[in-house]
Amino acid sequence: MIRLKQEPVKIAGVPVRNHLILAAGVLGTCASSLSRMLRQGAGAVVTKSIGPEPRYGHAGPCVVVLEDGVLNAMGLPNPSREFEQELSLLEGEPVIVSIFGGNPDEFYEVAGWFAKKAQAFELNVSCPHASGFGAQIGTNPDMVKACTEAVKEWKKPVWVKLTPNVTDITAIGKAAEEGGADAIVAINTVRAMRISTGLKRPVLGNVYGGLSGKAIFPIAIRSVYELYEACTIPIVGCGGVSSAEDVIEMMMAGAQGVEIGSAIVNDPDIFRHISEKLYASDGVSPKEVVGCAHV
Amino acid sequence: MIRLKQEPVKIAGVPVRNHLILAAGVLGTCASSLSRMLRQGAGAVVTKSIGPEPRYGHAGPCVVVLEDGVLNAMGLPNPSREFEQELSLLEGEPVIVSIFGGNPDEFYEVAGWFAKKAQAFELNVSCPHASGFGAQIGTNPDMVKACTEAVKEWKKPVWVKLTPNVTDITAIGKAAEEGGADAIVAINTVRAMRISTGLKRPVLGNVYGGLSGKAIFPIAIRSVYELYEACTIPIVGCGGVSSAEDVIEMMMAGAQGVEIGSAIVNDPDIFRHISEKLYASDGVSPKEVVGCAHV
Amino acid sequence: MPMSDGLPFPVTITRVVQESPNVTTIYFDHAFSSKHGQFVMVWAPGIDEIPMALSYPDAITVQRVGDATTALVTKKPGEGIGIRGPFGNGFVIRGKTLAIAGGVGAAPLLRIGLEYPDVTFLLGARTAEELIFYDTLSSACDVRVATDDGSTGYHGYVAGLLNEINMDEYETIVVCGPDPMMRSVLKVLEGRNALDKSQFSMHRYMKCGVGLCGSCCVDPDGVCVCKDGPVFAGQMVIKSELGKYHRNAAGLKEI
Amino acid sequence: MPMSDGLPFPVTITRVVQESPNVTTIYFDHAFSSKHGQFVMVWAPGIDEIPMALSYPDAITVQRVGDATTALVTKKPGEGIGIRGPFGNGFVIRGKTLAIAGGVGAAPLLRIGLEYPDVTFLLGARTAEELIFYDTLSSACDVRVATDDGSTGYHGYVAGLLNEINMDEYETIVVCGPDPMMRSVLKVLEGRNALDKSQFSMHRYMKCGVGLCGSCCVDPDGVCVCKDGPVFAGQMVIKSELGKYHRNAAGLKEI
Ligand SMILES: Cc1cc2nc3c(=O)[nH]c(=O)nc-3n(C[C@H](O)[C@H](O)[C@H](O)COP(=O)(O)OP(=O)(O)OC[C@H]3O[C@@H](n4cnc5c(N)ncnc54)[C@H](O)[C@@H]3O)c2cc1C
Ligand SMILES: Cc1cc2nc3c(=O)[nH]c(=O)nc-3n(C[C@H](O)[C@H](O)[C@H](O)COP(=O)(O)OP(=O)(O)OC[C@H]3O[C@@H](n4cnc5c(N)ncnc54)[C@H](O)[C@@H]3O)c2cc1C
Ligand SMILES: Cc1cc2nc3c(=O)[nH]c(=O)nc-3n(C[C@H](O)[C@H](O)[C@H](O)COP(=O)(O)O)c2cc1C
Ligand SMILES: Cc1cc2nc3c(=O)[nH]c(=O)nc-3n(C[C@H](O)[C@H](O)[C@H](O)COP(=O)(O)O)c2cc1C
Ligand code: FES
Ligand code: FES
Repeated sequence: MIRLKQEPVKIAGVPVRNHLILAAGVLGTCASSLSRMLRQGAGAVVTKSIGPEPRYGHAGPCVVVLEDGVLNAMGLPNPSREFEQELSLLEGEPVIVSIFGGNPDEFYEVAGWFAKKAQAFELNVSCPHASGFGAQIGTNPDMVKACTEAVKEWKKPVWVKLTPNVTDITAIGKAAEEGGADAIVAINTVRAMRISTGLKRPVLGNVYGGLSGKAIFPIAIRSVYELYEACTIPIVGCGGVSSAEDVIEMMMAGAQGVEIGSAIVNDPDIFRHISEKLYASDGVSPKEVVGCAHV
Repeated sequence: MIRLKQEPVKIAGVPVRNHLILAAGVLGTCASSLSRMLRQGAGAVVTKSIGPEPRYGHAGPCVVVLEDGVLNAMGLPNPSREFEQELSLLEGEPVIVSIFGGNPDEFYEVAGWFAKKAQAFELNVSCPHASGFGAQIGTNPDMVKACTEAVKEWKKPVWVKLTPNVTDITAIGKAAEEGGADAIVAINTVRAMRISTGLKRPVLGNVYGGLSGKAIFPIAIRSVYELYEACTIPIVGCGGVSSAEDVIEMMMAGAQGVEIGSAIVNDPDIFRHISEKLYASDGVSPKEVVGCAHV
Repeated sequence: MPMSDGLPFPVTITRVVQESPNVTTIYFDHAFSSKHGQFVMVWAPGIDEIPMALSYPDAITVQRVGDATTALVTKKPGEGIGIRGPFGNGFVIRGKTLAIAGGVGAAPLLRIGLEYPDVTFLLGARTAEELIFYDTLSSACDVRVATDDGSTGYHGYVAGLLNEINMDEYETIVVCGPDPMMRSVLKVLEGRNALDKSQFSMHRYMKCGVGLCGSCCVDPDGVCVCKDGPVFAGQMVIKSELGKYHRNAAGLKEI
Repeated sequence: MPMSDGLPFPVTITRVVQESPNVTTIYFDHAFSSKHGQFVMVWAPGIDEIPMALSYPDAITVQRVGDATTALVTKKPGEGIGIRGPFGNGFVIRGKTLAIAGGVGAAPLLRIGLEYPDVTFLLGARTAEELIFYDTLSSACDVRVATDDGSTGYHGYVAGLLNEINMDEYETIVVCGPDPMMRSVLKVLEGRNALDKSQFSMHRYMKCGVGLCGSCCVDPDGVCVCKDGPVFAGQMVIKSELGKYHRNAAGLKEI
């Protein structure tokens, strides 16, 4: 396998310690768990998505672990503005704050709370199971553009995280780019559900949820590849990454870095384990790898 | 696990021998392989999708088998009208002819060749990797409606097979229903791809392909469940079914029967094996199961 | 019928036993093998999914406090619930063991008292009426009781019972109960140099149970109660947020 | 470096050996363990993926007939190709064995001639020039040659060599070559009551290699050459379409 040289990394203006970033919503509500992930080797962390009001999330079950992935319908639980306190404990660390709102004004407002402390914002316009938020915005190019523009007013790097649950993900990617996004993150979870045949009802409290993990890796690779062909801003790959090989594959598809979420379930030390295999002093420059599969 | 009573089954006007149907494109180009599947216990078979002209398909690799699914970009290879010969050998058997075209006229023309011999038509408006066909039609509700209407003129049961690669699958389901479809089949493969990190290029000859098998089961369940809420015509579930338990889960989501494709790779005798577990003389009536998870 | 994947395992309730006015043991038709101290996520269909100890391999013991627990304690034999897990680590029992339980915190400790040869069980409750597992436990081990109102046993908090205990006799100390109770026990153990042989079962708001969602994380180390716990060494717990604050379902700190 | 999933395994070409004007053996840097008669799908990047026997554990022997085979035979050491498989069943060799090869059909039989103690190898080609593997094989077993033009060995089709063979001596007969050649061998074997000990390696248009796409199906039983074969009993092959027609990439019948 190709290995990468260890060199200072910047992704879309954000300095990160390596190419492996903790994905939004995974161990992302407390400063303590976020810094634990950094200690365990994450190059940067994305926080839980923070919104305009505290939310307690959907009724359980919220998560089921499948053989080849994870199904979740958390429902965007978050402490809203109070999250500022947590952020104070992370000053100087590579922390990207994920935010959501129901319209551009809410995005602007929430971003404002963290504008001093965030290294960058990631806009969650892609959660497939929170009504009025997430994918309900992220399937509409105009809304995506407007929300991106609103957050860009805070003059911080803005990453826009896309949903694969659209007919054409490149249309949404281009809207983010037009709105001034510094990077695109692809992908959020794929709308999905399971039924308990024993109890004759959907397993998730919210009925519908999002699929992540290995099952969606080929969908994530495809999305990154399509976006790389259609857009010019950097792309961060996300979805089903669980090995150094997967990271290389994402980068070859066009990603400058990757986010990792569900793989934590099987290996809480995943960042260290991937880094050990991914980097080598005689490795190649990431520049030679990013997008090299485009023929 | 719940077991089903063995009783005569009709799905949307089509008499089938049991609830397990061979999915389109799997061992579906020859009469001999189709009748082999019937001998091995399939309740009915859907043929390879047949189009207005012979097609030789995409360059290889056309298929890669993943740990939890299959990625394919066959490119709709098919013998076109000459397939009539094959059909003659299947007279009296429960054969559903899958067809595709680039517009309603082509759908009408192709259907006409088989109108005497097919028990029903399945419209492939959902293949995610054949330009000008499949999903390029199936993401447009007006086209779906028009193609359905065109084929309905032959006065045969028409099943319309949907792609999950849309923002809202229910909009397409409703279009099929308005066009006079007798049933909806959900889902075709999910647009996806993989890259060979060793050879630094996409693995599929066509770059993009469709994901099937276990990986997409939660997406298929979600699609069937959504369609059951939105439409009134029968639904046939497809995507990742590989066990009797999966069949029950699909039926609880709202499917009257299921189609099975990729599972053949790991078990060519899958139809017999599922039937043995699914049916019992003291089983419940399928009517009690279909859609029972809707709460 | 094991379901594939990690979907909730459907079980049918076979028996419901009232342990106290507020606490009910619910037996079902499947025994789960688990380590003492592990927990399961219990799905009350249509309501919620909540963490619970397995008081027996085939039972949970539920204190009614809100929606989900009410739904569970009012279930009848024949009804179904779903079980995910068991999850988490578990207690490690060595030698003579002191179990300290407050309220329904007795549930994860119960089988330790029943199955190990040399256990002293300190059982605390608010009143005599609310005491659970007393009869079962006293036939198996040395049980000492404390009630807040003095209606039976020692009058006061269960931590008070520790005065009459010679810590040196015990190789293992296991504790489960409300946060303030565990904090007072921590203080006593620290004062009597017994912290290093103690294990505490913590509870925090849990949504996933598998170390993913972060709702059960504990300051300052950011460990997950569901995955790194629920059982932690006293040495770690004493430095934690326990008894000072915890986070609710939204991640807001509460006292 | 094994890739996860069944993605093509990337190998680097180490050596290219011209066997005849039209046939080239391509060695690579990885040995695949396979049963003799199994095949792999060989990916010529940017061109196509085609079925090939492994003539050696780390080599394929390619006859140039079109795009993909041309791409392969013109590759240089250091270049990469992808390998999926091995797939299919394989020959079952018992006792004294007669191998009958036509043209590049010798590839899947080669190692049988090299590795088994008691093999008679009938090697057919159009001309002396096109004969492959002769030297290698003759150092290991009893090789008899036929050429269509008589430029070496027996003058005529390889089936003609069967006249000088005493079928009763052989426990196993393995055959691979063009369809018409295999059909003539079938006739001879049938006439001499040797069909039941024969195995034929068939070839059909293959796209998936794993029994899914149906492009390699054979009438009248609808078996897949890639999964149920490529090696079939002579008894089955004689009743099949072989030598009468086959289907092309579109599923159209061709003669
Ligand atoms: C590892 C562990 C083991 C437990 N074992 C037992 C047991 O054996 N018996 C028992 O009666 N109780 C046990 N609990 C506590 C039990 O989970 C809560 O009492 C229950 O979740 C309350 O749910 P509710 O809907 O009835 O109450 P709600 O009205 O929703 O909430 C009441 C209070 O219960 C707590 N709570 C609610 N939901 C959760 C949740 N998802 N996770 C954690 N706490 C929650 C919160 O403190 C909340 O303020 C355990 C908790 C944990 C973490
Ligand atoms: C099980 C099996 C093992 C084989 N082993 C060898 C071998 O060891 N050495 C060797 O030289 N050849 C072997 N072949 C034949 C080889 O696969 C074809 O010659 C090759 O695919 C031609 O590809 P092309 O692009 O060069 O030719 P094209 O110009 O594409 O086609 C030329 C002819 O080759 C055949 N062909 C083309 N593509 C395929 C395909 N995907 N599958 C099957 N046949 C095809 C068709 O008959 C076609 O008419 C084997 C075939 C099979 C089925
Ligand atoms: C439990 C859980 C919670 C998540 N919460 C969020 C969230 O708050 N915001 C967000 O943008 N994505 C959220 N996601 C999506 C992930 O960030 C990621 O996009 C997705 O899981 C795919 O990556 P993975 O396969 O590596 O997990 C969540 C995923 C999971 C499993
Ligand atoms: C090799 C292959 C070929 C396929 N060809 C077709 C086709 O011609 N027409 C069609 O409608 N669907 C086709 N499909 C899609 C399947 O019919 C089915 O919708 C999909 O594979 C999901 O079901 P599964 O997970 O059971 O395979 C094909 C799938 C595979 C794997
Ligand atoms: S409950 Fe989700 S991390 Fe512990
Ligand atoms: S090559 Fe696809 S079934 Fe044989």
